Amino acid sequence: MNMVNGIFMDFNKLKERLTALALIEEVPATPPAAPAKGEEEQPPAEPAAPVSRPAASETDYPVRGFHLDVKVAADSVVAAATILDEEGFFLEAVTGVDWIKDKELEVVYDYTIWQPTCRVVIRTRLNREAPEVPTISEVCPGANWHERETHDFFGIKFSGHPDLTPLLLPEDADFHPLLKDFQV
Amino acid sequence: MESQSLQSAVDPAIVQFAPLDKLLALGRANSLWPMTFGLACCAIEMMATGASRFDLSRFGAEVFRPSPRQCDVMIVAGTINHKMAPAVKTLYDQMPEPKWVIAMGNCAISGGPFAFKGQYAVVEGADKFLPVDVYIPGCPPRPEALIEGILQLEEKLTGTRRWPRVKCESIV
Amino acid sequence: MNQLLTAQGLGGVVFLAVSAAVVIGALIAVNSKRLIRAVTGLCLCLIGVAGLYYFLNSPFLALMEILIYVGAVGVSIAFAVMLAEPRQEEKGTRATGLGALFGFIGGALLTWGLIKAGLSTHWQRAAEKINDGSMLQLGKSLLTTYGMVFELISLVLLIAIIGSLALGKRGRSNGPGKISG
Amino acid sequence: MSHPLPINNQESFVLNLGPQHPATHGVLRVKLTMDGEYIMHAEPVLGYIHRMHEKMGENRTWAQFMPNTGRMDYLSALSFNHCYAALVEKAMGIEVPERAEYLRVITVELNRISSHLVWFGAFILDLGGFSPLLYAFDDREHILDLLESVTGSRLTYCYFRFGGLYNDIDENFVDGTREFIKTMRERLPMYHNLVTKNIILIKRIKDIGPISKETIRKYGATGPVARGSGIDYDIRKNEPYSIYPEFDFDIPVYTECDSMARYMVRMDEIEQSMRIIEQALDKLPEGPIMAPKVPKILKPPKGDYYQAVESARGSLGMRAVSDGTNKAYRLKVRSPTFSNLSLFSEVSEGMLLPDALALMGSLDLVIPEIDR
Amino acid sequence: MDSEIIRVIAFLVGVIAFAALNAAYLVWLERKEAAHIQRRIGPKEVGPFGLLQPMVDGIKLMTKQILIPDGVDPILFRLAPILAMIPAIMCFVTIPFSQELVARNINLGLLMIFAFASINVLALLLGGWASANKYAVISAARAVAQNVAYEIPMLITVITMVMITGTLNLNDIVAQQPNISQWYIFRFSASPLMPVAFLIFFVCSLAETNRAPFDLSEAESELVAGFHTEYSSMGFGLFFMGEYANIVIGSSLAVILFLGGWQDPFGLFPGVWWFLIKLYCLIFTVIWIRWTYPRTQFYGLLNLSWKILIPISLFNLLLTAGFLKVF
Amino acid sequence: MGAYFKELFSGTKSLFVGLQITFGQMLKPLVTQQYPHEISTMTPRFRGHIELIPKEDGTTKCIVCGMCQRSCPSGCITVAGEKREGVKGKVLTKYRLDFTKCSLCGMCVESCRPGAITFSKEYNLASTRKEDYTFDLLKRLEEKAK
Repeated sequence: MNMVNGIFMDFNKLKERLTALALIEEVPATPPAAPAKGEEEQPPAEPAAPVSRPAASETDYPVRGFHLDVKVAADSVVAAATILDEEGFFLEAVTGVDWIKDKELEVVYDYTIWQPTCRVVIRTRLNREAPEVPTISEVCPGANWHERETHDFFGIKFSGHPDLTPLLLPEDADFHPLLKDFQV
Repeated sequence: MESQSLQSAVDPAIVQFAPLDKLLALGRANSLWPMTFGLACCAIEMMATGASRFDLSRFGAEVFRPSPRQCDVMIVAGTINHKMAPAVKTLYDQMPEPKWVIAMGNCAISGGPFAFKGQYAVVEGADKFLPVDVYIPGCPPRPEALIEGILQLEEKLTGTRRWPRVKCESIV
Repeated sequence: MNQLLTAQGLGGVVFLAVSAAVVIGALIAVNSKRLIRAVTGLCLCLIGVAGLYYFLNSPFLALMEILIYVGAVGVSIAFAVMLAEPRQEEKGTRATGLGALFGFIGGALLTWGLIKAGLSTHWQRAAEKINDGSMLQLGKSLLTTYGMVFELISLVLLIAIIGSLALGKRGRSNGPGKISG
Repeated sequence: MSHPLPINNQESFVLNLGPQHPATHGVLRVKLTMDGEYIMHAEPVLGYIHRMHEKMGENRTWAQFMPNTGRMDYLSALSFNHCYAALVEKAMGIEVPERAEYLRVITVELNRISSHLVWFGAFILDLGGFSPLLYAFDDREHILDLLESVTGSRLTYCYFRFGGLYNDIDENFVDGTREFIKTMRERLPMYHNLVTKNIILIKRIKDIGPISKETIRKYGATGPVARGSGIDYDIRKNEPYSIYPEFDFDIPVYTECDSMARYMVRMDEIEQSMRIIEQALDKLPEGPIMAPKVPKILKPPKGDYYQAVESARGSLGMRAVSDGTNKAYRLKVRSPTFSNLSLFSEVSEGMLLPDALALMGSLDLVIPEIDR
Repeated sequence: MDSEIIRVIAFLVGVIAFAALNAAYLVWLERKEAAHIQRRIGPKEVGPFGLLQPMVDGIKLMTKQILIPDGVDPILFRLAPILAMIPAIMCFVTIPFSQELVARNINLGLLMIFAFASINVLALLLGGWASANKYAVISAARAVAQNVAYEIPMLITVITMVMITGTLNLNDIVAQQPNISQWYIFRFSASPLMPVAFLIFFVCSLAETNRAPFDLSEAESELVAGFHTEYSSMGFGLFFMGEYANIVIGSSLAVILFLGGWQDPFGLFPGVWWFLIKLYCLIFTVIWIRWTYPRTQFYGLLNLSWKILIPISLFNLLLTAGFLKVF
Repeated sequence: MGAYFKELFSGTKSLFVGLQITFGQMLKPLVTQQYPHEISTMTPRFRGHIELIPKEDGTTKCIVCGMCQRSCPSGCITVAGEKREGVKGKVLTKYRLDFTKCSLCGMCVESCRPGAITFSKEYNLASTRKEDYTFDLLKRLEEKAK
């Protein structure tokens, strides 16, 4: 416990709760997003990835800058956001990373809390061809703009989002500049 | 491009009176009202130029008008991107003739540091769609440079320079 | 030429101008397609009327006319129109049939009556000076001789206020705008 | 002729505030749906000064991105410098010499004061007072002189380097800074008498734009905006970085939640920053300003890194994803104003236009930082 | 030719010239004063002390293109600036600059000024409305509401003054205050609240002329340029001249009603210079106020009128009536 | 009622205090620096556009290593050199600076090992031609040497 020196009593509880979420994803056999989204066909291709990294890991804060790194399935981000919201966390940012070699897009949610120092990163990986993840803007209204921005830059569809029109790009923009294969 | 825009909307008088024209030019040159229009970093330097230390008002150019209808000069202070460019163009079109444009800062001149190959957002220079009269390089230019730009514009209008030219100290 | 340049002659020109203002203003007020222009016409007409009062040696009344009718009534009507302007296209169509007939007859009767009255009246010069503008005189006459007129003026103002309120209210009560400030 | 005002059956009308409007501090556009002067709905439209900073982070080397950091938030450029430098230092495991850390803190805090001064002036300008802006700019010029003598630029600094600083201070800097603090301490009461205690200003911003604690949390607002709503959250204290733990300073917190509280927080922060600077000047050690061995070509090990600092506007975070090459794989900037502004829509509902602009002014917007 | 006509024409020309020059040099004064408050120099390079700056601005404004934007009401749009200027000039007609220097010394001078000043708001209203610009419309609406609200305390104060002076003739009012102790601002025998009445009148005249801190209709940070957002060239220039002329009229009235007009404070050398000195001191204060305070909020403005100015001025009216009856 | 008058009084007082302060400021000395008439000297660190530093004989110290060109984030520097007989290393033939893309970050000056370039003190550039800012630094150096 190098990072949370006893201030944040609930850290372990939080970790447990998040791990419970994350574990679902680690079981390769479970098709996570099947009932909600018909076209999401990646579960067969998925199993290779999650084995290599633990789903909810404590990270070395002085080196990384955050305490808890949780990898969840796409449809668990709302549950994760709810848990963190209940614990008093707030959303700092949502962003994407284009892992073009893995043919995946990663969505990263940064959470932090006012009083004890604790930063939690929730991440989920999506299929690059049809990236779709449920919106958390119901839970944290602040995510609205962050998700719009991520949609601008990566073309990730946040299902259930009230308004995904370009935020930073021109209103009629149909390109996603932060994709690695983006060209003018 | 520049001269054409200057002449376009104001018809030349049928009878020309040279002294009157001169007076007119002098009048316009000494009463350049800029638009309250800042885009980015350079806008802060533009404000600083209007502030007490540098005091643009000495040249009668401190009357920053918020409405383009009452402005004479548009100081493009900052980066113009593709989303903003139509708005800038509209603002320019809304200004009554005669009107001038000063491109302040590297971004307004050529896109500055944001003009790299493969970029998707920035208009590489205000002169791509506006007739720019004076260019002031810098990132951002010092307030003195903006004053110098205004003086350059006055020189362009009247043909003479009423103020001393400032020579910068050499590095050697 | 010289005739014109005397005070009398110039006065005549101004009188004509004032009368023209009344007529033109009235025509604009009636015929304009845009309400706001009609209001402007009305104001012009009222200013003209004020001028006429001035020629009748009643400067007090003239100024009051401007202050109350142009300054207060005109502005409040214009304000109300602005707040809840029915679009200019919505101006009522021309009356047809029976309405037009009655309108025509009414107008004709009125004109006839006015002409008749004008012809039969024995015109005399306006009184040279009703009062000298001193406050005492003014106050006395306002509260005694002209008490009724004074009250009527206030009634006009009241009507103007209520009218603008009604216009404004109708304009704003239709939609959903329920915001408490 | 199409007329802007509503006709009978249509109550509201849309007012476009911006992209060029004196109140939006740049090129923000706010689509206002108004009923008379009441705002029914406000929708900020961003992106008018989007400058691809994150894209540039990916196609420039780690070192070459440094000038960009000075241009995101041009009012507190050094905070961004600091955040980025600290991020890469964290990733590379570079130890910064103590003197460099002290100088970083001094310059960042000076920059914070200058940022607050500009905000102060611009806020009062929003409220219609002009002279305080110029007084504030007057004081700011002193700071700019100091910083220019060290960094060479007036506004868009590119002063920090991985492992230290571009160059050391000159001999006049310490005295000049002390002198400045002295004059600033004399000026602050003047500001308070002229502005803070002015009845017109109090009427304009007291109880205007209340933001509840919960709204702050839901939208992730930070910085003086959060501290004006009674939240004691400042990265300098809560998640100490650099050498901030060595200084004795307070975090001003006001619980009124209104624009006045946010105003007071910033005004008090000027004093606190001066305290930090004084202590740092007293303790300023001798020594090198660059870490001894910083590789010429930086290649941080693979992985994610996050660094947060307290900029003048709130919690500024940068997330770098490195793939082990000399360029960032992904560089995300979490700008404080982005989150701070996102609550505007909710809070401004039902407010009068001038009040909403007072609220907007109190959020301290720097648009290029929002749009990046 | 009739000498009366020559007199009237001479005064008309004089008044217009005064209004125009005055507006030009008030702009200069405003810019210079603002500059010095902010420790700047202000216009300096054009002519000595920048004295030619207003001329240069005038030349420029007059030769600028006049833009009539699409969608405006062309007639009203052109009419409004003229309408802003004419009543202001009319008001000058009856202002006594000195005992002799008055175009027409009419008995109802005070009333006349208020009558014509009330037209002024119509100009803003029409200008704002005709511009087909949302900011201009909002601004016009604000201007009207503000004018209506402040007309009341102003008129109540004026009525109080009329009760004391017993005349509407401005020259007579001035004649009643031959030296400083008899200036109405210090005439405590009429009402102990006279300085307050002056203050109310002054505040109201600020509000009536849309000057800071009541410049809601020109609130730059809210409404761009207010009702003259769409006006360019001399349209804007006329609005400006009208505004400054109104400031002069408001300040002149304050000088005449409270500060003894063209009378020497010591009762020795009355004359036009005294009037001008007092007038420009007041205008100086008006400008000084503008560069000191932030703008009031709209309901703050109305609150000030309804909750503070009107009750106090009414109280003052009653008090004065009582004093008049008793003494 | 008491609060009403109290606020009225304190409010009025605050207004007068404000007037007093601005009047006080009016009496203080002006701070304006009249630019074309009075010139401020730039600090030694001032960053203008870059300039080649001449040696005593007026030639450049540049060794055409190209480090400045490579380190420049915006790519505004183009350096060209050629081998000449009898001279060790390369000789600079062209040093082109496109100042309009520069962000004055100082990477070039920092990376220059021989210390051949530095920031100039040109703080008041303004021109009606954009081309004026594409400097040929070598030419400038030669002109200065004359």
